[in-house]
Amino acid sequence: MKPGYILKHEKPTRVFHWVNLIVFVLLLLSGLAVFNKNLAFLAIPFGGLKNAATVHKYLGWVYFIAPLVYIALYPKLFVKFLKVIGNITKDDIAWFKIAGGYLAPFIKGTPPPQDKYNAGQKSLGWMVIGLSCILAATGLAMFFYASMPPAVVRWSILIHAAVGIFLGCGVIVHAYLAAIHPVSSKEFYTMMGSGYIDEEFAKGHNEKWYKEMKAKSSQ
Amino acid sequence: MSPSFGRGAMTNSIPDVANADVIMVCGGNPAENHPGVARFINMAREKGGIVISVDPRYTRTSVLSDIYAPIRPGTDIVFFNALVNYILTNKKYFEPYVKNYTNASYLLKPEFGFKDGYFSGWDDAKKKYDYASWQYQTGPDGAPLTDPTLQNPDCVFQRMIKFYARYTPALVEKVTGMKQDLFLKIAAAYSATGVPDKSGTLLYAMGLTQHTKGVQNIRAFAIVQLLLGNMGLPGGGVNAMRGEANVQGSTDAGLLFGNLPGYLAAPSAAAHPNLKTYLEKITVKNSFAENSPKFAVSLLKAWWGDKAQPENDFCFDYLPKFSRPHSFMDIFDDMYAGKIQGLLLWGMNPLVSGPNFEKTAQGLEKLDWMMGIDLFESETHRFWKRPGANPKDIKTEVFLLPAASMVEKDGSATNTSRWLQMRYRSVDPIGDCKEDGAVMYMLVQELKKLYAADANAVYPGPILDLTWGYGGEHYNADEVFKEMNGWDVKTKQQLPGFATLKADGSTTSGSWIYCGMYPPAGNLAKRRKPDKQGIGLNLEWGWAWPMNRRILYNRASCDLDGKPFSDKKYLVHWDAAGKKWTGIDVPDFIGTRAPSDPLGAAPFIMVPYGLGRLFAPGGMTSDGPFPEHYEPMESPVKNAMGSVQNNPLAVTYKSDRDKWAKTGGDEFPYICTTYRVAEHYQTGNITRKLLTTTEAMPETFLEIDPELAKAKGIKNGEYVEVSSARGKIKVKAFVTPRLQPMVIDGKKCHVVGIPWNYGFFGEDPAGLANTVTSANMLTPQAGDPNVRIPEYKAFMVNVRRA
Amino acid sequence: MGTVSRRTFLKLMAAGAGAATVWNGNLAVPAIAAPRPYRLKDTKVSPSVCIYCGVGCGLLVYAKDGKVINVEGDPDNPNNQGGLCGKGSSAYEVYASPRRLKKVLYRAANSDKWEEKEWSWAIPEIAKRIKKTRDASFKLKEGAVAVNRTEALVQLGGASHDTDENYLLAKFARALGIVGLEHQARI
Amino acid sequence: MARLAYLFDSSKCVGCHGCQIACKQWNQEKATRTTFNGSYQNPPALSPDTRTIMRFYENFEQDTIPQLNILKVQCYHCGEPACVKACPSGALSKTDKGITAVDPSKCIACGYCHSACPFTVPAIGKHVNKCDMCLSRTEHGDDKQKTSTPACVKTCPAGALEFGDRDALVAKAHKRVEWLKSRGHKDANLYGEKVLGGLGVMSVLKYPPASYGLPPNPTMPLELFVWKDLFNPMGLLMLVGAVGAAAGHYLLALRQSRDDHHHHGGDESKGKEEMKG
Repeated sequence: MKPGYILKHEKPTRVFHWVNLIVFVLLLLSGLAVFNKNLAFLAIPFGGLKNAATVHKYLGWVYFIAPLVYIALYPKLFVKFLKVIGNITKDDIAWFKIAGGYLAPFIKGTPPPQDKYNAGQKSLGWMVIGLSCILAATGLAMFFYASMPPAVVRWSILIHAAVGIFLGCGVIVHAYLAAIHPVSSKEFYTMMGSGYIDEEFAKGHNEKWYKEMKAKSSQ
Repeated sequence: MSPSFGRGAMTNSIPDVANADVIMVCGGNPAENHPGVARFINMAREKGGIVISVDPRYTRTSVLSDIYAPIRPGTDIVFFNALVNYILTNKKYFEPYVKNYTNASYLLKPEFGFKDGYFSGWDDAKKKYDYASWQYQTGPDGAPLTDPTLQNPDCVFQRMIKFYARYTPALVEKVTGMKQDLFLKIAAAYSATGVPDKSGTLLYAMGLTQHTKGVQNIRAFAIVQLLLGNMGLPGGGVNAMRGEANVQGSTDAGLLFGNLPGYLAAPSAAAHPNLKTYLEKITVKNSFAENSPKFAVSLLKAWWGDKAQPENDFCFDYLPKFSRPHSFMDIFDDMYAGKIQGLLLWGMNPLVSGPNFEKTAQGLEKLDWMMGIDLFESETHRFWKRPGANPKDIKTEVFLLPAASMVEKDGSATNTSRWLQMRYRSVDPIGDCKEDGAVMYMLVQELKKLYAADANAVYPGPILDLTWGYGGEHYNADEVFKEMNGWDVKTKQQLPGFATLKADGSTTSGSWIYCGMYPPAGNLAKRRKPDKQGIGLNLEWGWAWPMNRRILYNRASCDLDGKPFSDKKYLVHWDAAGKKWTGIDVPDFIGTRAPSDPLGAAPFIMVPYGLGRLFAPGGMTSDGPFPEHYEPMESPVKNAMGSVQNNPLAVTYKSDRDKWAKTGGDEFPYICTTYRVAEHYQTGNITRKLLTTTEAMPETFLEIDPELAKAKGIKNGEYVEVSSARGKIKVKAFVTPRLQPMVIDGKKCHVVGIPWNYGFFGEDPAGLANTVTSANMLTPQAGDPNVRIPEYKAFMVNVRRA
Repeated sequence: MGTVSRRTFLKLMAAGAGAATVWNGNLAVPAIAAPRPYRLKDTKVSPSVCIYCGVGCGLLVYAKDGKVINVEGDPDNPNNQGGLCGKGSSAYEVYASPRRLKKVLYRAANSDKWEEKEWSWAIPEIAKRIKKTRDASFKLKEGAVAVNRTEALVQLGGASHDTDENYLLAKFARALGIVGLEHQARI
Repeated sequence: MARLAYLFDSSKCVGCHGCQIACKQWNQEKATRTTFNGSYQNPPALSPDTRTIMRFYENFEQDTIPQLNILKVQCYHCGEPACVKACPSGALSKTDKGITAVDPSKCIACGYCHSACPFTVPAIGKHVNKCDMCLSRTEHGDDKQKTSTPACVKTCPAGALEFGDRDALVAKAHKRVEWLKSRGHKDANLYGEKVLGGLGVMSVLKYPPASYGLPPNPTMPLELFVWKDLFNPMGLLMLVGAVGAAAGHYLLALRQSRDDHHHHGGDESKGKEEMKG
């Protein structure tokens, strides 16, 4: 353990996040390529639209099954995660009111202390869970289109695309904040790398959680 | 048909169906079994024609019909006879035609009569008719006496009125299950063709013939056609649709025990001990058949060439003479009795197509050897491997030879309307396949060698002296056609037609009816000029026997003076200036015989005195000069016509495998009929080996009406067990409203139907491989007394959930 | 950003913009898209007649390099005017079916299998059996009448052969003294 | 170029399966394994190996006369084809003669066309398969041997199929409907004259379309418009918006962080470098 650092994400979580990330990005790219002719160029890295579509179809299954595997193998971690994102407090609402401070100088204010995940991340968590379920359901309908009522499939296509794009936008923002944003991308390595985070940063961004952890370790 | 008109072949042609004003489809299902006809049915309808479909099942042909009427299998005679009665009582017949072109005016012997289900002359002890009373009264010259006014109570016409009076519309409903009003609708529609400018045709196939009274079924309708004057007209005729590509050609060639090529009688020991009696017997005075000796001698000359000389009766003794019938069923009865050792099987699958499957199979086990040649291995070829058989116990040796297909050889097929059309060799046969002609050549050469080498060979003459060349192993069909047509022995010139044949041995002709197809100008079957404007006669497309005549008896389309009855139905006319018959068809008549000549107004030239036979004299149809209804051998009801239940002369067999259901019995209460489906051909030996056709109709089924299905708790697509007195099979049920229960004589009867295209060896669905699903597990060996065709179309079964 | 880093991604975006032109060119709707080439170019066409029912529908057989590649209806033939039913449409498959018999097969007495043989073996063997059966059962006379027949040897079939072959079948059988001679017209 | 079409006349059809088998034959498609399923209809549905089938409907008419309604089913070559609209890859297209053509090499097997089609016609295996009116024949065939007509039309032994200029066929079809009415088929109708921009395969029916399993009034599905005409551009905008917003914000945040002289600035750039690796 590096001094001054604190473990934020366990290894399984990190691996799962990686898997999910890769799969989602591939799904998003291939999905977008199929979605709109103007985005067809996105299929080039896949070697063409046909491959993109094939990748999308079968990777969709990975996207569908991977969380289930994670949940099945590490139910405790998952429950913990749910508890954290399920714990919506006044601070979270306050955080949202000032958009986490990210929209300064347009919306000014100091973000209130946050949990392990800030309010934005919490809401993204819910978004990912909820919308992924919709994506999975509609995706399954599309996968088994031949044995589904065509109208169900048609609506599924529509919903799948809408939800996919919406989630895609969410993930783009998330990725931006986590990986590109000059400040918050500090956390990037936590999830994508060793799992440890600078105590200072944690104190600043996830104050509540930091305190909790400190309390635990001092027991 | 032959007893009515003189020839047995389809009178008109397939394209000619389009010229009909009313088309009666009864005992046939052209849409499924001859789909090519559907185009012409549609064309006829578009021109205003009416289509009547009479069938126990609402078939895919019925889809094209204007009137559909269900009928109980095996009761067609009642329907047709009632039609005759309707025509007679309502005077719908075409009077000049009936008077002049039929034997309506002939006087019958007063002792001829009909009583209690039997015609006069029945000998109950011998179970035979004495035909002496089935004759005309004749004058001193042997010609029949006539009453042109048709009033004499002994004339055929008056006798008919009396005989047919029993066949009322009420009887139709009682026996056939066809509602009276429906019958009257049909009768009105069909009899409307009894005018000069309208014609009606009958399209039929095995639905009429495969009965113990098959010939009488056809007779019954032929009589309708004669009364309405529908013979010899475009869009008329009695049209037997042949089920196989060349069943016409093979019948023409005499591949039946009683025939030589060209429908010359095969000699029998009793009737034809020598050439002289043979020639006498085949000569029919006052008809074109008085030329038969010329045809017979030319045939012998063609077969045994220079060896056939007047001194040795042209090798007449080389022809085998039979002493008893050897029809299909007789052969298999003999085989089952162990009387047959060798079988030569050319492209046929009798195990599936013959009645009483198990009897056939066990008959095959008793052979010493069998030679088969075919495109595909059939059920018959592998009968020793059939489900339930142990090959180790079966001694029969089997040789199976691979045949060339229709694209791998030259040759010709004669279609149902007597047209010869050529096939050409497109590619060489695949694998080791060979043309049948080449195989025969090799066999004949080998046999000649064997017989020449063996001093003790029995009667080697017919084989050693047989002429056989035909290009040898490089089989040349044209050589065969040349021989069938014939040539002048001296000049070796091909003959222009059968009128030039001689009885003195100076001409040859292997098959006189084909004489004229290969004149010096070449093979006329090769012609390919379709007739796009006319009425579809197509005189320059291929060649039709006889002498390229497309519509038989077309002289009958003209009045006594040789003027067409109607310009709308014009075919030929007498050209008084040119002193010859001429027209758009080749006249089926003696070309220069003027209408005023004796027999100049006798259109049915193969019949003595040339008149169509409403009454078939002298036991020519052994079971009656008029058609009388008898119940099928197996029936749910007693014969409503009288005490005689079945055709008294029906052919039956007596082996331990010939078992019968009791009339009206509970054990087998449902009427069953067999048929074919559009997707499979006959026994399916070809189509069940092909993937596309099998995909479209993968397995057999039993068609059953919804009411019976409900009563038995049978759901569509479920397995049922169908059983008859002969056997049982498990097949899927096809519950369909296209079949409906019918009320027969106050009793509700259910008809079920099963296609017979299936066996046990093909591209069957998984789980069905090696399961016998042949409808002929159920069918009886019973036959018509005249032509010994089996009764496939009406027998009794039971059905239960399997 | 996982497998594709931001910069690579941006690069790809730029490349994609260029490629998109080409790509869109591919996407443009073609006037005609013939997915399968026309197979009958440079084929030898010969007429034939369908082997199924008695209507006598004309066939056109298309062959290339010694192989039949297609069979369809003959539009000139008055009987079918180019049409063919379900069975007739399978004519090509009759020629090409892998189930076609290609070799002479022989099943010995009491054997449970076929053996492949040559014609040069089969023809003499069959001829020997014909002769044996015929000679053993041949009847010269019945009473005073020369009947010259065998009832122990029968011949069946013919309706699926050519007319010329039918004639030969009749001639062949009668010359052997066969009286049990039948074909499909009877059933 | 005038629009090509073909006309199916159910009152002439006898359901012999000729068209179905000829289609397989010409297009060299595999025959599948089937079993009897309570009808003459087999294979039971269109599939990647089957472009056309005959459908059989058995009904009663006035309780006594059974009905056997036969319909040839294949791509109807709509004037306004939903499948082409739905197809994301350009595998489906409309030719200038009005034929809905297929380019299997472009197909991505997404199945959108299958569900978009009002008749659920296109079937997808490795790629989409459906009737293309035998383009290879109609484009290159020999008129004399009629290899320039689609295989099914040529083979129909009953003359129930006709191929040619659509306007001429419509006129012909109306005559047939009149004729059927004169024969007592009150409900005779021509199916597909106007719907969906006019079908390229029209059917003369003896009974109402529903007796043949046909939707009486097929339309382009509304969802397809929402998806293709509304959501497709909107979604694109949203995405571009999201990416743009992120980029904009980045610039903004960058300036802000510079202004703030945030002490984590250096680490941040280091992190980014690592990420790239």
